[in-house]
Amino acid sequence: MEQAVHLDGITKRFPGVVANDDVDLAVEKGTVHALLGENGAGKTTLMNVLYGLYQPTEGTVNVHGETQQFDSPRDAIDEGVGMIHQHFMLVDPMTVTENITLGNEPRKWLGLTVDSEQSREQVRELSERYGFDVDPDARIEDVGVGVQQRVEILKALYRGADVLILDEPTAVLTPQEVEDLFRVLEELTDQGKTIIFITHKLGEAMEAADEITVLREGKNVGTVPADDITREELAEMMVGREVLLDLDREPAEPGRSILAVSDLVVEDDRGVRAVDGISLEVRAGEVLGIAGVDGNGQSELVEAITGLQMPDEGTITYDGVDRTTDSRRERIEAGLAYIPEDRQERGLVMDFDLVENGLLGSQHAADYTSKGRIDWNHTRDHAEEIIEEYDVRPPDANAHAKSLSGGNQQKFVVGREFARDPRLVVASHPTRGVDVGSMEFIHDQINALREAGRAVLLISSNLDEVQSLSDRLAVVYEGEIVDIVDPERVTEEQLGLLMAGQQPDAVPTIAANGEGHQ
Amino acid sequence: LGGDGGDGDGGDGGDTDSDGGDGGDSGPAARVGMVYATGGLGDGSFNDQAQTGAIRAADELSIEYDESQPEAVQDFGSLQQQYAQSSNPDYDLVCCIGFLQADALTETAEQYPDQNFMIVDSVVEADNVGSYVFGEHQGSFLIGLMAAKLTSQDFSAGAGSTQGDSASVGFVGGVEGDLIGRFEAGYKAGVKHAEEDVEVQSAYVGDFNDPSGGQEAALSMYESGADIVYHAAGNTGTGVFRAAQEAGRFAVGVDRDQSVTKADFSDVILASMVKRVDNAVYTSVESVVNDNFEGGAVNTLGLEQNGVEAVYGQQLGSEIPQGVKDEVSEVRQSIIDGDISVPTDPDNA
Amino acid sequence: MTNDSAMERLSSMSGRLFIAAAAFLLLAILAGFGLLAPASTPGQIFWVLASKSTLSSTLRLSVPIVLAALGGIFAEKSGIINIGLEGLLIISAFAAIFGADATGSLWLGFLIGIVASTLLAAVFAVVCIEFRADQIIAGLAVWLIALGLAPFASQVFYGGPNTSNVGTFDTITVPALADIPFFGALFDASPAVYIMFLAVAASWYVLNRTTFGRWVRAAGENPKALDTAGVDVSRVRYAAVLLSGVLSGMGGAALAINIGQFTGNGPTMVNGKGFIAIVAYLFGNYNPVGALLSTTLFAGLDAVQLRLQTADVIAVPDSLVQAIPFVAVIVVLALVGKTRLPEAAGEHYESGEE
Amino acid sequence: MSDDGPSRNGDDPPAPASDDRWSQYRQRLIRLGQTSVGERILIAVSALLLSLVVGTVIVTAAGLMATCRSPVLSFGSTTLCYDPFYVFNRLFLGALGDPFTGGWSPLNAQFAATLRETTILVFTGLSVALAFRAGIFNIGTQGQLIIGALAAALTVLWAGSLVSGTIALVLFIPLGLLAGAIGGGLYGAIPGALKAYADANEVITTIMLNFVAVRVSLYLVRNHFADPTSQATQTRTLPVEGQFPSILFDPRTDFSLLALLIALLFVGGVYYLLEHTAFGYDLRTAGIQPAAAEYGGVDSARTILTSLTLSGALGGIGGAVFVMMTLGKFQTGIPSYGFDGITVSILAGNNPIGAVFAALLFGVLKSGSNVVAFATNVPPQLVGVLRGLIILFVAMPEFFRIIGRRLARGQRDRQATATAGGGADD
Ligand SMILES: Nc1ncnc2c1ncn2[C@@H]1O[C@H](COP(=O)(O)OP(=O)(O)OP(=O)(O)O)[C@@H](O)[C@H]1O
Ligand SMILES: Nc1ncnc2c1ncn2[C@@H]1O[C@H](COP(=O)(O)OP(=O)(O)OP(=O)(O)O)[C@@H](O)[C@H]1O
Ligand SMILES: [Mg+2]
Ligand SMILES: [Mg+2]
Repeated sequence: MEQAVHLDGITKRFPGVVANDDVDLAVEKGTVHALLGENGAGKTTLMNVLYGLYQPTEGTVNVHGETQQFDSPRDAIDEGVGMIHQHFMLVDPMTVTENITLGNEPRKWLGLTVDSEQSREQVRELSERYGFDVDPDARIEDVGVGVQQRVEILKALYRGADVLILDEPTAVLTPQEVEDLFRVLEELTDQGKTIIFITHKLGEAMEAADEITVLREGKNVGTVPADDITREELAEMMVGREVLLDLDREPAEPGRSILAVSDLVVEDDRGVRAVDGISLEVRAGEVLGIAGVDGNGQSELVEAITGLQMPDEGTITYDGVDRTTDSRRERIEAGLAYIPEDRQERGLVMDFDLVENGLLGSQHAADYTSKGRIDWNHTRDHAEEIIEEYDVRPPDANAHAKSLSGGNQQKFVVGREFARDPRLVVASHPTRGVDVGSMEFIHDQINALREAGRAVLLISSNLDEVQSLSDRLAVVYEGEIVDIVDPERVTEEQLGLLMAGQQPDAVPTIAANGEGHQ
Repeated sequence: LGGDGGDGDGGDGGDTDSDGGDGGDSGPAARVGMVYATGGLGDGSFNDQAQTGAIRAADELSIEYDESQPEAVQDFGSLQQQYAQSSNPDYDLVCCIGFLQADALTETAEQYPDQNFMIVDSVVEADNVGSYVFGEHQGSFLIGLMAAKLTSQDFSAGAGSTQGDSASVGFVGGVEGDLIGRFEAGYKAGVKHAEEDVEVQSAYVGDFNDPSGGQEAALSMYESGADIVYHAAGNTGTGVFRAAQEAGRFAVGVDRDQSVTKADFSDVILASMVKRVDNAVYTSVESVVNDNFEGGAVNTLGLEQNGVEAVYGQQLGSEIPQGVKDEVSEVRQSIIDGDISVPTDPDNA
Repeated sequence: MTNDSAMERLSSMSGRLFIAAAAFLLLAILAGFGLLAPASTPGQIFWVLASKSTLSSTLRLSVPIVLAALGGIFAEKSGIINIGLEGLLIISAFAAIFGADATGSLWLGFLIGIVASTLLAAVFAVVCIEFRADQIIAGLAVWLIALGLAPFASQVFYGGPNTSNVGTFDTITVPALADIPFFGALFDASPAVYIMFLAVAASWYVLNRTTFGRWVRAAGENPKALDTAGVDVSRVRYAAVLLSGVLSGMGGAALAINIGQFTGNGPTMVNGKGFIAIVAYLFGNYNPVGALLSTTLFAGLDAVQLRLQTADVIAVPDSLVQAIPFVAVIVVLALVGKTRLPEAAGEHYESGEE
Repeated sequence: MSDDGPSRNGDDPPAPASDDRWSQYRQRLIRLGQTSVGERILIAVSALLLSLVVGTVIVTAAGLMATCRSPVLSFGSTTLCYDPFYVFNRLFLGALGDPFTGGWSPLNAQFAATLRETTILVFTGLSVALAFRAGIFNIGTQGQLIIGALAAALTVLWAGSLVSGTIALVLFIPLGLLAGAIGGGLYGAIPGALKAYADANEVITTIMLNFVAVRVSLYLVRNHFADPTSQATQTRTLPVEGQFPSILFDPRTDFSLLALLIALLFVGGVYYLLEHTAFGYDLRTAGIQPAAAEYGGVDSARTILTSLTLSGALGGIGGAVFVMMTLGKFQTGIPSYGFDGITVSILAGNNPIGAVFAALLFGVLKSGSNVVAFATNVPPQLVGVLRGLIILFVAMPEFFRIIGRRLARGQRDRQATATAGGGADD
């Protein structure tokens, strides 16, 4: 069979990092090839090299049997290589058609004018040919992620791509949308296109790919046919050791109610009810997990509970006190700790050093500030304690937050929030982008909080994580709680259906306040 | 500082070459420092007129002068002091142009009692300062008179003509203030003196250096029936002239004979209320050269002293009906004789 | 983010609609007075508003502001906030007069004004795109440099901050049409006014109908999307900033040639028009036609302000009447609220790696 | 653009064991590009030097084009009218009162003028810097200064009509400063409230309010508080107790050491506020990362309002000092100290302490420009050009980094002897 892509000995160095280290990769024409690896393994970098965004430090790129020198994506596009990035490269206020034809607009009148009729026609034709369902005149900002992704694919096809690279295409999709995507990929390979897609999810790789290549620390650890390999083998290739995700813990002994949310409605900026009548309760000494595909109202729920967004209806009670309209500061003072989803936007001030970051949220607390004056010595000690206890590297309180790696930033935020001695902890994706060691550490900390009788609300899209840490697991779909289940007894299939808004049979449901779970 | 007898470099551009030779050999008869008003040179009126006096003195009296164009009020004191302090060269006279310099000069004059100063448009009571103030209201009265007469009749000359059916004239001021108020007051009084029912439209642009604003203000006046617009607005007046050309009406200049200094507009400039700042500068320099500088004197230059004059336009002057001109000269005499007293506050005009 | 922008569009639209409706209502009331009681104060105001000279002076006052605003639109749409429009106007105003004086041709002067402004814009572009300068600070620097350089050059060549007089463009009058009441002003105007209308139409066309316009918008919203589509973002941004120089240059040159002189004292004859241009395009929501309309609002107020003074219609001291247009901008802005900047405006974009 | 908290030290990781001295040097240069205060000083100085180089080119070019009677140099028909070196000599040495001539005393009048400008620029620089640190571009310091100046003048005049003598002596100056602070503060609160509660872009509102302040003050002074004895549009002269006493310096220089001292106290105060108080922490956080500030419990609307009010108050105090020290009255046509404050703050990297040095530099430029105007034919607007160039160069640190890297690399490649330092030497 013909080789569509052949990467030969690719090495890519960044200052201080070797992102790809002598990687070989061969992809057959007309197949789907999955690229697997942990965060930071170098997957995206490798594909960026193939797409001409980066020039390799060493090694060569061969496409369709010829050695290529891609100086820019334009060169790659010309050779039929298209890429759909992890973060979509779409212009929000423009229409689907405008986005698809961007940079290659058909023109009329001596090239002075965009031929919008022709563009629309071409887009319609293309989308029909591959069985896509997109409205050529819709604005990107008005359509969902699934459609946006299809627009991205169409964009590549419009440019005549034979080789399509998709960077984590399933991360933002519901299971249903993932199925749709895989059907599209099949359609494409049937028509002779070649697909390379990056993923973290073993199941997907095994389901959709013909071959799987695993990267670890920038190196190719091996390419295997998808049919004769097991999940366990793949996991071991990825991480480099055997993976255990089981956790020993005592059964919960929940106490009184710490957080009670009732009939909460939060509208997003467009007036859509992102949270649509959610009620839940978290009690002292338990972890309530929230599972769901990203974008089903989790962020708005969390923002309303933590005081960053005012709810439109409903009440929020901490420890028996109605705090629905309390300011963010009042909530912090009431003993709320919050690990935000986006540490670089919210959780840390990137241009502050760690001493100053350690104060964030406590700047008015009597421990650190008296009569408006900040006790910097005490604050410094505080930051150094967090650094020491949570093994933040480099252990330098004067380092600016932006100079830390993502994992270390996260550890610092977690440390700071847990050090508040909170009664209620809201943790949103607490281990996103954190290495395995730190992940275990953070998990231990959450368990310790639970043991100490704190209430924890845990939001994560990592099913393993929510399943293993939660005492009860609420599944949200389109702003509502579909069901609250026992995480130990629910199956992954059942969860998948719940997250897609369906109610399968025999789900181990438990009551909203946890009473039924003994 | 070298030996450059510099005069800025050229002023209006006409004086660059001819008058340079006389300073070199024998040394100048006197050395003068000019501190201009904040509008700067090239305003086509006040500052340029003062410079004219200095140029004339340089030509006729063999003096040399240096000049400075301060940008803000607090620079006045500093520049005055520098001239006063300088011993190489030594300045025989420092001319302070504009009333805004008065406060600074009060202090500077006290600080340098041996230095001679002169100030235009304000009175500073000090033994070493000669003050020159003008009868702007008197000259403006004559302009008002002429304007009122002309708007009440059919008159056309150059690029302009009056509208038969309306009797209206306009006044455009720079920034509201006492000095410009005198122009307005005299003008209004002159109009009323001539024809009781001629309307006077007046507006302030808020800036002495905003020709666009002047243009718009004047255009609106012409549009609402004005035939002649008089400006006391420095360079803002350039816009008034533009407007006159555009509307096919007339304008009156200020400070200098603007039908000459703004020759492009001579086809609409009926006259100019010339304020002989140049004479004030020249005579003060002359008195220094002749060693009879009179410190502490207040020189009021009204119509009688030829300090202000209504000068007819180069191109249009000859077309103004003799009757009007005669009346203007009669009234001029009456003012000089004290038979007519001209108000200085526009609200009483 | 996507929700944000749609919502912002909506809310700012409603603010704009509200203002438009309020203005219309006010006008209707005034018209009522004007027809029924022409001697009453509101009646007089109406006739001031409805006069041909008010419109023609509005158009004249609009020229530099609209042209600079168009320039600002191109730059900002491409992701470069050009707060230096004021400086571009200043430098081109001087250069146009200097050029006209030196060559003896007004149109050559006009061209030289454009060249000067474009050169300064090019410096700004290099500094922002090549050297990743903070756009706001660099824009401020452009203003300050022009504010110093133009009077400096005037001093060197003319001995004072004000230049000598050159002529002005003759107005172009369309015979019969010019006599129409009020709208006749549209057919009896300086070439600069026609240039302004042409520029508005052309800018609208370029932004909305050409590939370049699309690239400009993409460069400002999501440069990475444009980059990965194979278009050089820097080049698009360079072109947009240079275009803002060209357009502002036309504005400054027209401003100066309208009077035939450059005056350089204090804030110079430009006197904040560049900043007002920024207000105009923000309020016009980056639409060239919107910018034209909102400038008309401002320039119209300015024109009316001078007429209210001369006509002594309302008994408010002149210096307070002069403040009306500025206060109006503030009120308008408070009602419109936030304007949605292009997503990537103000941010440096570096393609791929260094 | 933030940082320099109290918590910094020269974070020097152990130097890498390198066999190449130059790579170490380069490392240090690169690291310098990351440490902010040191880098900022370096950039400010380089910007100054570079703008002087460009200024020299401009003066020379202008000197070749201008016509004059006695050129500095002439070769054939080409003449050079201006001597750039003499210009800069006058600009800088003149502003200090010629320190290298005999009998120099720091108490000379020209140096007093320099310090007088510096004093007010410190206030306006602080005003802009404070707002900037809160993420707000306050271009309205000029308007706030005007309103503050007017408020101070009217208040002191009013008080002067009530009391005199010793009480007045101790009371009037604090009273005037307070009135200035309140006037400017309230005027700053307008755009503050508009931004905080109506999302109105402060760049635009503050620019518009500058125009409004000019008009309103003109109206008030002309129609209600005019000095009947003066031609100028101004208030009556303040009672002597309401004017800053000149200490050491000649009273006629309109400079008071007391005012400078107060300015420096305010520098300390603003520094303390920013770096050592919870409010300052809120303000800085809101300034560089609003989302994080919100997360940290900062009420962003209130912080915006408070910061712009404080910023306006500082500008207003600058106005009060201008009235009570320099003019002794309020007069329309207030010089553009507010705009200069923006340049001071930018040059200082919005650091209150840096603002002192930046204000001194611009004070020198302002007072030096008068000496240039007096002593040479070169148009004093040159100083305006220099100011713009300095800001332009300060805006592009990347330029200096690239130069720095080139320099380091070039040096290393040639293994040349160490003659570091830019080519900008004049
Ligand atoms: N432009 C860059 N400059 C410096 N380092 C970079 C750059 N891009 C990537 N890296 C580094 O290269 C390594 C590989 O990154 P890459 O994005 O390829 O990982 P990945 O496998 O795609 O990870 P993820 O699963 O999180 O997307 C990381 O350590 C990353 O920090
Ligand atoms: N775009 C970039 N430019 C420069 N340096 C980068 C870039 N991205 C990452 N780095 C640096 O590369 C290193 C690795 O970054 P990354 O965030 O991928 O960490 P990581 O390997 O995932 O570590 P962790 O497990 O802590 O998340 C860090 O030191 C980071 O500062
Ligand atoms: Mg990746
Ligand atoms: Mg990582």
